[in-house]
Amino acid sequence: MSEFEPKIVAFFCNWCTFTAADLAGTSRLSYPPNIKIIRVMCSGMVDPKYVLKAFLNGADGVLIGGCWPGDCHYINGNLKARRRVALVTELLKQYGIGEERFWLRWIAASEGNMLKEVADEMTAKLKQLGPSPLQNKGQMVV
Amino acid sequence: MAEKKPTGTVLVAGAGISGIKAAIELAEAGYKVLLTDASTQIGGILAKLDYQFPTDHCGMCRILPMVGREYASQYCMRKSLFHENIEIMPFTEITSVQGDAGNYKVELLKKARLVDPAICNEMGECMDVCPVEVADEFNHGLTQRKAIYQAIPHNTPKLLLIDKQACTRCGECVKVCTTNAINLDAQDETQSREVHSIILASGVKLYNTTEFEDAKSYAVSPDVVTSLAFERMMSSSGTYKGDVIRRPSDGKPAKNIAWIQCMGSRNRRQKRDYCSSICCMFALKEAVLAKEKGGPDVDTTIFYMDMRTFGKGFQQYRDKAVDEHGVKLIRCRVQGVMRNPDGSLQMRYFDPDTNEFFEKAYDLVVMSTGQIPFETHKKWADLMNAPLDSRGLIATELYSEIKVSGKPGLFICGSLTGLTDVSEAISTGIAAAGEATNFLTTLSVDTVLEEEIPEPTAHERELPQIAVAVCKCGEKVGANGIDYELLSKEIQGIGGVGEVHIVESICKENGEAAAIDILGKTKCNRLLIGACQPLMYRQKLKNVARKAGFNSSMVEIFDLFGIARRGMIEPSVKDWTLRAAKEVQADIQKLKYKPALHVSTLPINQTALVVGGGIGGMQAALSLAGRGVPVHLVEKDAHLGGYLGNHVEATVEGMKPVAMASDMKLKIYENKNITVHLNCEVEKTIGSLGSFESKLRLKDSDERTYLHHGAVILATGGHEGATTEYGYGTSDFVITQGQLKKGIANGDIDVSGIENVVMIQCVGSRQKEGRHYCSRICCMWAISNALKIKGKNPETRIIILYRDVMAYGFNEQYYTKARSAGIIFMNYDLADKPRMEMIDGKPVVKFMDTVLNTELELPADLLVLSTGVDPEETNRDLANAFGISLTDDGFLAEADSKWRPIEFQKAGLYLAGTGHSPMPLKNVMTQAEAAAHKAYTYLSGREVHTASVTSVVKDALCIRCQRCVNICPYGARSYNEVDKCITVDAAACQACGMCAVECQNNAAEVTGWNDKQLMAVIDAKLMNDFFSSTAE
Amino acid sequence: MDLTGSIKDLWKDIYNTGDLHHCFNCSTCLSGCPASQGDPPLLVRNLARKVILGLEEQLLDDDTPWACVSCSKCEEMCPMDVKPFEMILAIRQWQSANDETRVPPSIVEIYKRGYTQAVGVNAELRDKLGLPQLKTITNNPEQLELFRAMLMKTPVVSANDYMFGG
Amino acid sequence: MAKFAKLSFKKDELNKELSGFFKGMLKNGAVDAVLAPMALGKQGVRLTLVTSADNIEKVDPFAPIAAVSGAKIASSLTSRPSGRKVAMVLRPCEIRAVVELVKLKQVNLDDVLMIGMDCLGRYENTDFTKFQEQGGTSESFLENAQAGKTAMGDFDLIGACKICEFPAAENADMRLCAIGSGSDSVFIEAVTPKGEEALEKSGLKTGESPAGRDDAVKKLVAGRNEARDKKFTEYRAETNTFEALSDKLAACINCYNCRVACPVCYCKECVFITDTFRHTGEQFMMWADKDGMLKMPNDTLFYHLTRITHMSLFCVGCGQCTSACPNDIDLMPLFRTSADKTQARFNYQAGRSVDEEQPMAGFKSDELVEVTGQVK
Repeated sequence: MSEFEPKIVAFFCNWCTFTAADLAGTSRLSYPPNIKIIRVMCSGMVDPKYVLKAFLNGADGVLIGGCWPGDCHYINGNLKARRRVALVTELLKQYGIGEERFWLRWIAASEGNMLKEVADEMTAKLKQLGPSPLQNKGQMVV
Repeated sequence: MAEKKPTGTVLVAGAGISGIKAAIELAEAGYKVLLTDASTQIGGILAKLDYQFPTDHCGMCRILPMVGREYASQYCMRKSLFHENIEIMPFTEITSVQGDAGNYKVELLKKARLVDPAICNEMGECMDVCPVEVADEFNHGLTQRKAIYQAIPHNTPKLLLIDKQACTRCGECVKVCTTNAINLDAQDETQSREVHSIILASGVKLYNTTEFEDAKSYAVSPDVVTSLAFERMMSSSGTYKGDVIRRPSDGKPAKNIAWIQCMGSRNRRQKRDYCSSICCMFALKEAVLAKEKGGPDVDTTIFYMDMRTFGKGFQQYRDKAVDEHGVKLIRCRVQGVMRNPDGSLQMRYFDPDTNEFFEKAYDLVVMSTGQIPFETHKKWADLMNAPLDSRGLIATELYSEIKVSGKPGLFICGSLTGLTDVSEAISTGIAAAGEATNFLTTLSVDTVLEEEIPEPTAHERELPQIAVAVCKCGEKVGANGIDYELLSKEIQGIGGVGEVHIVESICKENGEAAAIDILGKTKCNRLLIGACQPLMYRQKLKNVARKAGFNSSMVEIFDLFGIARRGMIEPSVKDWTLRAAKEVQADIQKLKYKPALHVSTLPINQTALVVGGGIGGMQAALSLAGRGVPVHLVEKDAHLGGYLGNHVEATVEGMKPVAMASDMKLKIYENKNITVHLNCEVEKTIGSLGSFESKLRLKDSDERTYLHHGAVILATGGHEGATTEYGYGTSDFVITQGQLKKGIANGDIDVSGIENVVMIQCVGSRQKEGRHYCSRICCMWAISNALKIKGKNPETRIIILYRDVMAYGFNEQYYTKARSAGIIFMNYDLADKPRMEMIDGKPVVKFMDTVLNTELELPADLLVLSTGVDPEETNRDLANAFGISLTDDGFLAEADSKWRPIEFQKAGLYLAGTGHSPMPLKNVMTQAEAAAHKAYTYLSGREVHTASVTSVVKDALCIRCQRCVNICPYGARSYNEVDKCITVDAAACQACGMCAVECQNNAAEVTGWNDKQLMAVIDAKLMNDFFSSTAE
Repeated sequence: MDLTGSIKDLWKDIYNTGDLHHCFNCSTCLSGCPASQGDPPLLVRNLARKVILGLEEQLLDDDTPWACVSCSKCEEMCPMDVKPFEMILAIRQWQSANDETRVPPSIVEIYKRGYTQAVGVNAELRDKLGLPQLKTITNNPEQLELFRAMLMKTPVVSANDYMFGG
Repeated sequence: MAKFAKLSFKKDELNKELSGFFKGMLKNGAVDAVLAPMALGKQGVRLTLVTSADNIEKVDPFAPIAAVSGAKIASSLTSRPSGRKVAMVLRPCEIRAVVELVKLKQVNLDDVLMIGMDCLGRYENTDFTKFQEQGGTSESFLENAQAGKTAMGDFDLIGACKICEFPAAENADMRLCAIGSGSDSVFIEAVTPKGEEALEKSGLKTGESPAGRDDAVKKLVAGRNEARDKKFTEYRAETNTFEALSDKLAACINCYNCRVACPVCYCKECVFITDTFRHTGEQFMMWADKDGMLKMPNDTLFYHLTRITHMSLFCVGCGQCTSACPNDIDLMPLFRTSADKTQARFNYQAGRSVDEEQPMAGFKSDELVEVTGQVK
């Protein structure tokens, strides 16, 4: 039985974090294939529904990547995202999905190396935690 | 029918921030731009900076077009830039310029990169095998690179090139290149182009510490670095990958860092008697960031002569740096640096606050190196056959820093106008674009004709059937590429996919034809194209799709290689293929549930409203009217001219505001396009870009006028500040600089017999209570007044009490001139201000001499106060009338202090002049021109195209809670009180999607980014075969 | 102090060049000046200020110009090209010219400690840099005595022996 | 300082006395209409909009029933205002919902005289009928409930009321005070100037204040808090995993009654019945393939979780969701436990004040740094 490989859905802002992912790519920094990137225009565009959907569909972790406060192309989308993440975290926690499975990180365009670090760190963390309580029960239980 | 005129084309030489901005503005106005840069890539200095003052953030992407955003790239500016009307030529030099205004013939030398970016598949093995290692200039030699390298890490495509000097022609790279992209014998090529106008936007040379002897006593160790190198040391993509800042020599964390200001500048001995303007803020920013990165135990000290924090928000930034971050400022120019045995850097300085000498050791010393403008100016002047002024700079017209004297059609911007910070670089860039447009409208040229946008057909509304076209170019893929048969098999199996076609090199002509032919026949109503470098071929591929009959909103392009390879090192063919097939599923889902979009057009009322009849407002009005735009010019007073135009006879640079203003007034009243409304104030303005309606109130009357217009420029100026300090108002001997200026001019004040004059600077300014900003012009006013007095009566003793002499840029020369004329400048401390006592009717000034450290006093025949500049009180009402906000100081708050200095957040609203912040006449003219151009870009046509991707309202679902209105950062959403519904200003909307998230039942939605699409994408990403691509 | 008393044009008598007034008190001349470590310290910047303000009495009483060791660092590094060293020489001349009886204090200094000004004060720094301490005549009493006796034979010293505290 | 008017009543004449008060206000033009629970014979007790003083007799504010949330009615009456003054007699929870709806621009209080009644709880509609059959009256209820006697044979107050910490109304212009005011009198309290004016016009004499009230309320709330904490602990233990939670919700059939009944679920149409959730057969098959099976209707847990993200910050714990569920899923504790956490995170309290900004409406640049835990 091979090692558990977590599935991580990553919503990356088009301007900063997605660029960092490209930078990591062009700088040939490899990061785990466990990270499945979904490009969104702004971290403020990530609807709580998407996060719930990802977990209900069996994601072991959800990562949202946005610009550092002040860098946001849309001025303050990332700050609004931060409040929503706090909200969703509060209720996920109650039903067995803790903060360690749901991350928000600021990753600027030039921080390709940080993107790799975050990706590695989160993958490692989730390997240690094991599968999400919803793993492979996704649509069945809901 | 009229014969087709040529398309107006402008050469922008230099792709730094100002050049890029000028290019974008021209492109938005519909002109073709040729954007060249001598260096290997675009971005100029900013490519090296992660953070800019006074925000300590990036946000460069905010300079991209807001309204025509789909004509331009929609990604980080550090990757690259794209606009349909801009041709970018990096690594290109201008070798000669023939002809003159209106038809320049330009010879270009396109340097050989030796690597063809169109073929290179960016695998990068070439860099691994290259045996040559040289210092990487991008990181100022603090890191190494190969002879074959990527100039800037962020660039996509990578744009590899070979450093001819370093290359040994060993040929290793050629051997490993699977796509034959490398040609060691490639030659530079010359090109000849014809352009109608030229904008010079190159930066200037920076002071280089290895080159000048006066740096030798400082640059004694690798741990003494320049401020730009320090930026790279802080950058995440730089020397220390964003980790703590270290000493280059031994990699020890730098705990104790010192900055030395004015390296190379403000130096009469070296014939560099000017200030480089931005270094003070640069150093403050670096000191703050050094503390933020390294933690509180990092100690930062800046050795300065005058801390020149004159720009908008700079004084607050400085106070924050000192009070909150604990950055130390010491007014002392150190004579040199000594290297201790332990590698630390010893400096001895005199601290005027304690009147003591100190010897301290630092880990790192940063030299705030300035500009060396003359060579660059000389080079361009020779090439363009343009005049140089007495200082050796390209001569501009008296009232402009943009227009080159006697050379219509030739303009300068950015650092060529004096070393500028980002917001000034942007303003001059836009203004240059404006002047160029002014010029082009006098020629017989056209703008690019916008193609007809097809309405979505019924076919597009049918059940989605997706045709997938995968671009194949055999030689490129080579050994480690994709198995196309397997790929198309995999894709064919995905629901919603109708057809899959493998097409040979769509990027080449025959491939293009083939693709158009095949796709023209398809029954499918959506198209997905897989290509190798979407950023590079985007436009070509979109054209293919259009020619094949697809509405461009129904077409998506996916990155066959990049995405598939991301996170994988040297994947096997099968891995790679399956990963690509897997990744493409998401794109297919997104396209499948995408509604048929179409670009809508907004009707434009081609009239402009300019508020404020000062010099800025008049200039903006004239500039627009000159291009045939009808203008309403509204002035609250009974006459035009504003403060400068009615009070200031002459400036130290020899400008004559009053004369100039009266000349402008004439032009305005002669101009049929301009309607002047005196004694009027704007009571309320409603509407959005293209169709505003304003209600005008005639002063002290119930009379109301209603104006309809498409754009607004707010040019509300300012006036000399009021004060009650130093007995002002109690004695005829205590007056303001403004009164003195006027008094001397009209002879009311006779200075001939006068013995002692004391001037006090920063009265009520640059302090937390009162004007918490530098008024920027007072130092020059004091100097020009003092020189006038000296001119009339050399025997007069004039003492100017200052805190920092804000003689930035070439104003330094007037400061020097004043001193050599015998005017005495004495520094005072805010904590120990001068005092004034009336002794038998004369003001006696008592003050502390911070040099001799003794209390001095002098009975003054004249005590002159520099009371700064106040914004107009009426700004408050304007803010309400237009729904805009003000700064704490009561100035107009622009959309973004760095990247959008002359726009408001709301589309169609612009600002110029002292209403923005106190500024000298030339800057007012620049901003006025820039604001005028912004407005002209939209007012020049009868309609503007909005983006196809915008947020919409599904009225049947909308409960009118207006949460979307509150959350929108662009004021694009509003509640229509009359129709009781939410409306979207499609021009202002940037499709950020915040409203869609805030709206709980999708009554607000971003077309093309809706929940159905995103959730389908999430499904696709979480398929059972999540890891199939990395199986085995 | 009331500046009305000061002599506006004093600088013309002392150091009448186009350079003096360019001084903007950047302190470059201070930060590297060896004599600024003396007691009292030579503060070149302050001399310039006194000349410009025309503080005659203060300047006449000021002995620090005589502490200058002519290293001319200030001359070399002054960004405004004030030529401070030349100014110092000019001040010395002007002081002598305005007071024949003046005994340059540097001679008193030489008599006291064998040098015009403090040598070997930077003992700490020398330690830090791993340098041996200087063998100065100051800390070699019998040598110093011989040296003083020698000086006492010169007219300027013997004529003013009261100043040399025997 | 609040003004009080004592309203003493003989046995079975509480409502008669109260109607006199309302009549007074209508007659003297303090208001143009009254929205209050009225006893409509066979139709039970229902919120009724009364414009004629002659029809006010049957007013019965203290009846332990709330067929629908008065907040929803308030919204219908005022979101497009009539311009006429209405006195609304609502329960504390209904008023707190109103406060949230004001911020959401669904209620306009300009022409409203808000009268909050002391609430000792309510029965489910069906139970209320039994209550009346057993001869229960508002007077008897008030008396028994204050003695802690609410259970009547096989039924009792709804769960929400048993753990409600807000028996006395906040944000009201006037209050009908029954708690601790004895069995033969109630007090009418004017809280705001608006309220005082109305009280004056009603013709009642103001005087002594209800001595025992504050203590009685305190005592009541203390008991409720205890019950609440107990309930929360139990429920959280039962739902600490998604699996446990979905078992609790297993009976859900996506009828969406809970959101229809919810006073702060203010959308016209729930997103779950918009096109966004109109899936294609292909999608159902795809999901079924994922685990080999797919329980239908699907998206039930998704629906409830989404609803929590949407309204837990506004939830006032009225319990209408539980009352509305046809399959007897006890939803109230689900939303209350969640709301308890989410509101605490932003130290927000639904219904506390109209001036309090709803958390998702704003942001600060220097807040919630723990979310990313990053510093530059």
